[in-house]
Amino acid sequence: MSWISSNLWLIPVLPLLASAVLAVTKQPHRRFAAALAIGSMALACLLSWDAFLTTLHAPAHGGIWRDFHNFRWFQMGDQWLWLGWLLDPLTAVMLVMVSTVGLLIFIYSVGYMEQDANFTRFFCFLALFGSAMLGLVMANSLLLLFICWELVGLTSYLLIGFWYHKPSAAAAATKAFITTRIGDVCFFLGILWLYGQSGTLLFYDHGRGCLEATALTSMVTQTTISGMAISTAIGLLIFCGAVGKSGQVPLHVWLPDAMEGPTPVSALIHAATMVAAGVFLVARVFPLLNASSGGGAEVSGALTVVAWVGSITAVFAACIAVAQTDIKRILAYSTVSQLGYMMLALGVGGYAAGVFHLITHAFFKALLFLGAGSVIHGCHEEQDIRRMGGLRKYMPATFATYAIGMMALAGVPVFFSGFWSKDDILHSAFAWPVSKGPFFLGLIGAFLTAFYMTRQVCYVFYGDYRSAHGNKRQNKMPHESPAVMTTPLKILAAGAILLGLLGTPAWPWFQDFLTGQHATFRFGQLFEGEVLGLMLLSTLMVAGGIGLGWWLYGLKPATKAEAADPLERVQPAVFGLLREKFRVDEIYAATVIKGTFRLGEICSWFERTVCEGCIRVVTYVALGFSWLNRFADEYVVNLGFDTSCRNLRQSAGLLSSLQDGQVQNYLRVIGVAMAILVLLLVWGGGL
Amino acid sequence: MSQCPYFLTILTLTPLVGGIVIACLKQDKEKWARGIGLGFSLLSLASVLWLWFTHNPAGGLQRIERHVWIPSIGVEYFLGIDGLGLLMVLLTAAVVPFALFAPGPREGYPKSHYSLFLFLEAGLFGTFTALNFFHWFIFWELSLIPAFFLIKLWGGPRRSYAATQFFIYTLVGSVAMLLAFQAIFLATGTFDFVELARLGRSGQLAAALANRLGWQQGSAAMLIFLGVFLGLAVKVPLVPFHTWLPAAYAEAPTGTSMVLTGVMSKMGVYGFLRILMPLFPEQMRMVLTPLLWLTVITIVYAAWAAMAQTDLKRTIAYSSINHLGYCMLGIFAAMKFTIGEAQWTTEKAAALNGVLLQMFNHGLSASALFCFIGLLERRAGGMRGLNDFGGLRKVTPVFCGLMGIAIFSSLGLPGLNGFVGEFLIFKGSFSLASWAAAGSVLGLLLTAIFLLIILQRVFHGPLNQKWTGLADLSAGERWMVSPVIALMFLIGIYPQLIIKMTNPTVLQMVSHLTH
Amino acid sequence: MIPLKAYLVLSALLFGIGLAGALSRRNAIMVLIGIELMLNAANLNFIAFWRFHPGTEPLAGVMFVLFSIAIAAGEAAVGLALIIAIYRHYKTTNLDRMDSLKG
Amino acid sequence: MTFMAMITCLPHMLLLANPDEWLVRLKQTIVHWLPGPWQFVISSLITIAVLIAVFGALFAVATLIERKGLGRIQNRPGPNRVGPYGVLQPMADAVKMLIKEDVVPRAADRVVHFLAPLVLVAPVMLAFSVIPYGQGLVPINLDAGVLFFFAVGAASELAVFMAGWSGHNKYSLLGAMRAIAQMISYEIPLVLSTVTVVMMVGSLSLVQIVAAQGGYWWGVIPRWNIFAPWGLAGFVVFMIAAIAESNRSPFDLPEGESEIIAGFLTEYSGFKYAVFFMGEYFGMFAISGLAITLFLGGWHAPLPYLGWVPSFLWFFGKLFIFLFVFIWLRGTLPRLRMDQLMNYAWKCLLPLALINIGVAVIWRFTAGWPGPLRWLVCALLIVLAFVWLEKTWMKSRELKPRTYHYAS
Amino acid sequence: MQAAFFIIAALIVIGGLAAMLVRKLVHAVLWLMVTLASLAALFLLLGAQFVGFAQILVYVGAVAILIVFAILLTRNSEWAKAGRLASPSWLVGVGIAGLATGCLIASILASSIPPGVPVPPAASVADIGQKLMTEYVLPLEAVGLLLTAAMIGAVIIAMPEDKRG
Repeated sequence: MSWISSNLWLIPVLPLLASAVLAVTKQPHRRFAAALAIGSMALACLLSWDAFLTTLHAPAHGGIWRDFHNFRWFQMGDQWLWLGWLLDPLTAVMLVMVSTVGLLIFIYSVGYMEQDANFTRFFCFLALFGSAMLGLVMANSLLLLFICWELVGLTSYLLIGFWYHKPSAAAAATKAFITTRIGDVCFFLGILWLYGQSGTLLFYDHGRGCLEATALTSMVTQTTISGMAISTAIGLLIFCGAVGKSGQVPLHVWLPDAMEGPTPVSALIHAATMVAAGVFLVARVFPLLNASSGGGAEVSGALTVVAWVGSITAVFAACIAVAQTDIKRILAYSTVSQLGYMMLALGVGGYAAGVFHLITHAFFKALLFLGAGSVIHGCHEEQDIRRMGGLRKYMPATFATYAIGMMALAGVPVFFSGFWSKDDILHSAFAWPVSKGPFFLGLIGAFLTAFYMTRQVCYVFYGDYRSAHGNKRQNKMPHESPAVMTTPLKILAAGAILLGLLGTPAWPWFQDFLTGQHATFRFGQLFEGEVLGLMLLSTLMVAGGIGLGWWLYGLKPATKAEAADPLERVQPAVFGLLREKFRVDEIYAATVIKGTFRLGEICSWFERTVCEGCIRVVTYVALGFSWLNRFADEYVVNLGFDTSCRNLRQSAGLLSSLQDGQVQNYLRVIGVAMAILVLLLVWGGGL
Repeated sequence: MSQCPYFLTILTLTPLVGGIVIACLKQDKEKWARGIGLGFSLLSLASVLWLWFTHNPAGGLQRIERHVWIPSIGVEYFLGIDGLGLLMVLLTAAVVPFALFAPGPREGYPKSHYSLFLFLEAGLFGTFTALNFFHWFIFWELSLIPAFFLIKLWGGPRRSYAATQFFIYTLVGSVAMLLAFQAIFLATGTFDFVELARLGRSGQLAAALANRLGWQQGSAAMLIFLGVFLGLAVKVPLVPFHTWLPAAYAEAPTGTSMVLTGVMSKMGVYGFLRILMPLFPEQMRMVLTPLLWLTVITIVYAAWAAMAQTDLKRTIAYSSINHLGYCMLGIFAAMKFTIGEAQWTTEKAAALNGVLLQMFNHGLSASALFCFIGLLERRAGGMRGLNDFGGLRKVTPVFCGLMGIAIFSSLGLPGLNGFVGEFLIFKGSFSLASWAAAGSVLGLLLTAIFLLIILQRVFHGPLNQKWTGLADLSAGERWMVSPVIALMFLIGIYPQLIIKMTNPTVLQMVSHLTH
Repeated sequence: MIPLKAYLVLSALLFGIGLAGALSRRNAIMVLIGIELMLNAANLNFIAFWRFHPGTEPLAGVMFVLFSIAIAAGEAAVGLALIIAIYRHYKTTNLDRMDSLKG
Repeated sequence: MTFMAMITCLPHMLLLANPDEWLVRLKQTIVHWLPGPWQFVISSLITIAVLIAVFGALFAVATLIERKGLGRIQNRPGPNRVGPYGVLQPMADAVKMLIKEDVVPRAADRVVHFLAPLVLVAPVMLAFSVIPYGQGLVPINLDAGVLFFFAVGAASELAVFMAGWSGHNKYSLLGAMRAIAQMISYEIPLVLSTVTVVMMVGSLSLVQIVAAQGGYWWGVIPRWNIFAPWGLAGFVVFMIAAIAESNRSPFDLPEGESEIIAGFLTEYSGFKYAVFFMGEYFGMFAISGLAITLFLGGWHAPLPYLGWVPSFLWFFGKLFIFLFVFIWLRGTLPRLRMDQLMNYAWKCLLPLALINIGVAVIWRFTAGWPGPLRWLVCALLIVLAFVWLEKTWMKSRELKPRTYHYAS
Repeated sequence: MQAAFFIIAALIVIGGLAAMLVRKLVHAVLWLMVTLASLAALFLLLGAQFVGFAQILVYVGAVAILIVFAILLTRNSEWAKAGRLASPSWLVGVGIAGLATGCLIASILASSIPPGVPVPPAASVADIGQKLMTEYVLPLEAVGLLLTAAMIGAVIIAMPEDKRG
């Protein structure tokens, strides 16, 4: 248990402290904020590299070396809830990638956010994001991972909606958060189920962890009512979380809109790290997903789903990217498709290939985004590629780095990392026993990627400047970004090139490192029939894509911003559909969002009418009874009583006339009475 | 000193005395009234904190005060406090001063406003410490009446309708409960909860009820159970009985709605935990599925209804119904009959711990939200429509930041207090009643949606020209809110502080359940 | 000698005359006179029975008559006072008009 | 035929020692000769005739004496034109009365007008029938003599009313009302004083009362009631009431010439006026007769040794004294005012009479005491009562404004 | 004796009838006095001497004057009654009286009273006094009280309101 593994928690805590301090500091302390954020990130980066080195030198005695440290969070009945952090090759690699890319983006954003009023708050959020991402990567408990996962979602929300006065940004932020939240909800269910089944959420806990054999076997054997193995079901639920976070097909809608945020944000979060978190999650719980009843021979259902979803997303996103006009949106869709590739890799069992592609993609996609950022910065916040053009003259450095990034992404062979990682993925896709579908989709994706990247480069850098304000006005001409922005570009460009070498088939160091095998030189591997064939095939695809792109856009660059896109002229209907992003947003808006609000309306309507209604009914019933009571009282009692009184009075009237003061009447009555009395007494006969 | 014998009675009486002192003030002394009100509530907060720290978690019922009150009808003055009661008392003691800090009543009779507030607090303390039905019911009603007047006198435009509806609804419920307890008294001859719990556990209660009322075994106890259930369900608004809540919370003045949502709704859940669960375990299990259905509906329906509201307060009102739905989910899940494996006890303990935590957290976050809305309303001159504002972040960044934290806490964002409670409840209920938990998770999503809509509509977007002059939080207001926000972070990060106290009680409850 | 029946018949006649007068005359005082006649008829009866059938109480009849005469005198006095009072109120002694008790 | 009977029985009478017996025996002899049923009728007719003759003559003499007496009192000779010293004046009056025209007012109620004098005189006549003129000389010896006397006496008020009313004259009616009020008021003290005597004697019959007054104390003072304290007081009250009863002198308000002409007699003239006048005198004689029998021992001689004188002479002697007293009073005392008269009756005489009864009761129960002490005590009581009444009476004499009770 | 009875009886009946039928009130009173006096005579005839004299004293003496005063005070004496003498339903009154007397007479005639005339019982004043003072002393006191009350009552009733004080 080396020092670093026991103090691994320092890495996320440092940026967290920085963000806490920055949250409290006032706006004008810009320099202090930038320094604190970058400082903490740099320290985290150093520690990450240290952790990476320790994992390198760790004694790999069979299986993957891992060192974990668990601590108790709070009591739950008689059990404690354990959390912990873990150091293993995957964590190391991710730590390094996140901290390095993060540091570079921090430095870049100092320049980029120069004029912005909320400078300190930006860095506070960035630091918070950094700590969350680092925390996520090294979590040994699915719960801690989930916590960091949610924090990452929060920071992405805050950063997308950073320019909150723009309504589109606010909407995008909310949209992002909610869409990821949908994924998180399923992920949460998965966690609960897992906790329920395995009794613990720790990945590795000296054999008791949920990813360890005992728990896995128990989960595989049990089946849910629908016949699916529990592990598959849990895997799928967790994969939903990944889909949400990494913007796979059904839940990808938030990623393009997330471009509303500042470009460094897009670069850091929506290109390199956060979106990769989904892939990392799948990688982390790979043993669970991979656990299949057939004892490894049979491919587990979960992974099949992952593969198919990945491949479909790749192609789908690539098609849309072809028809986009906003520079950042193109890159966003390219990220979605590349993530699709990673999921494809993991789905087909290429665990190492997926992670390798993740790392390489992080670097060149960050490079592309930062390049786009400097382009936008140069063109005075102009984002529409149709209003740019001929920038290679004005921004040579940016053009150079951007070109390198483009080639890496497209997968130009040999020199660029993109080629190797993508090739590795295709290789493992090819080897997938289930079906060749993903492999072919992968090829199509590669072709499309190359095509839309060349289209973008031609639109932006070739032809002449098609500024919305007309060419003549001098001060509006694009200008090169300052050094603080271009240096990170250069570093990333270098990374984009060199990283490829780590995972070439010849020397698959990276893959071996991840899988815990000893990294050995297999030079011959390179030329082996199948591998070579694949490499040639992918080169062919890339060349075709670039050629087509250059043919369509490079030869006759558009002169006017309003000029129709050449592809549009060829296939207007398809192109329109693609530009409208297959109208997925509209569909969602029409169905899901409108549906929920409609339901809300129904509920509140139900609330008002039914509930209020029944209360009103009760009150009316009560009123009714009281009215009835009054009615009875009025007509039955009063009326009856009054009439009887009147009758009584009248009869009394008659009687009273007997006693009306006429004395003689009385006497007459007495006389008669006396006569009768006498008769009775005398002749009554002994009454 | 720690064993001061009459501590709980003194605790209950301090706010009462405070209320009376304020009532005796002259009419126009608004400042004095507020000062004394705050003083007394802070005093009771201090004493509760002292109570908290001297409470021995594993000690079960402590500070028991037992005096014979009316022997002929078995009524004793029986006070006692355990984890559950302590938590609730702490919540009351925390929320009431916070509510008093909140913007005061608009106009009119400030004196009686604060005295009613303190009477309400006294009622709440009494309810949470009483262990004999008789004076538990008295305090139950004592807390109801000031609330009614507070809504009626200082409420919003349709206050009398809301107040009356609130009053009659809760009254009908409590009458049903009273009748039920009369029957229980007739059958068992005692009102004491602990005693009744013992009878309930061993099934004697149901048997006694049956032979007393002459019906065959099940239905007598079931009827009594339903009576008490109705009384409590109205207080915890389960869906069919919740119509009073939105109106009451929306129309109540800020301070009152804070206490109403913060503590009053918890009385219902407390009632479930203290009365219904121990007394009628069997009956509850019998009707468990419909109850679970009811809870899921409460959660989902309330969330959906919240989305459609335009008034901020009504949205938060519906959200509090939603959150309480989670508590009910936890309770009903814990009630599920299990074959007694050890593993289930942890699940149940988790669920109940979650319920307690959720009650406490929701109390904090909901009252904080109402406080913020109250502040906003006070600044905006009574306007609190969702679409009345826009882009306030530019004008009031601190206000927006703090309210954002409150929103995210009630959203259930990990790292803040909301998450821990919900996680525990869902952890417990998922394994016990998985379909209900799955259904309720949808509630989480919907809560996120409508809260973020609020955040977006109110704070983000272009600044609404009307509110350019809006003032940000003053120093006083910041100091008022910061302790609660700090507490949210603290519980979010280290909930063991609270669970340390409540866990033993929960374990005891669970052991009673699985007898 | 004069048998008892003769006296009784005489008193009955006197009584009848008194009654007829009291019933038919409109003037209040005439009614009073009629009543006086009736009373005296009764006294005659007493004395007649005292004379013919003294019975156990020899002087009962005489005593009775003495007291009856005394009371009749008182009654006449009060009756006339009433008539005077009524006259002052009604300004007439005609009995038919005095029917205000009708109510 | 009756003359013959008288003569034959004359020697009978002479033989008897006592002249009273003589008269009685005379009557019996007359009656003796008559057949059964008629005997009673004739004897009563004889007594009636004797009474009328005696009192008629007395009436005539009385008028003469009165006029002569008044004259002498008023220092004038009185009627002396007719007969020597005016002795035949009554005859002249009688003739005048008979031949004077009897005027009856047109609106008068003829029957009642005509009956009034009759109803006045008849009862007084009846009153004479019960007074014992001499020993054995009592026309009817009723054991309820006093009651009979007052019973018939009561009819006079009715007659006065009939007289006053029948004339259809306001003044006569007013006079009648006054007379009736006076007579009723004074009848009560009259009756109460007789009640004292009746109580002491123990019997209502006058003969018994006279018999009770026979004998003499210490041989000299006759046992007349007057010599008893209650007797004296009773006599005084009786005499005052008697004067008022017969509308004489100080109480002759009803026919006070100066005020209401002749009171209830204004409408009368001629024979009816004479009859009224006669009735008045007869009333005076009857009431004095009663006084004599009650208080002055009736026909008893004042001194024992005067016993030989026939008893009826004593009776008529005392009568003449009374007559003289009446005339004397008439000549000297002024007339009383009506309210004084009424007050005097109710507030002075009536209490005195009641107290007198009280004293009589004491007298009766102190029989055992020695004579003078007993006499002194009772006398003292009566004097005290008299002085106290006198004082209150004096006090009330200040002239208070006259209040009319009934003439509203 | 026979003749006296019949004369007196005739006097009584005629007096009674006259008293009832005569138009003028004063005449009626006088005729009443005639009947009462003759009734007193009848009493004397029957041997009740004390009662007879009491009758005369009370009725002829006091009651007559009383009624006369009443007549004068109620102004009935001046003018003869112009209107009807009897009340409109006088026939009914007479009828009822006739019926009553008829019943009485019928019952008397039908009764079985022996015609004999027993020896007249002694009714001397001393006996009456003795009886009054011993056996009937309570009624005597009561009558005394009654008469006083009647006197005071009559005075108060007859007194005009304003004087009543």
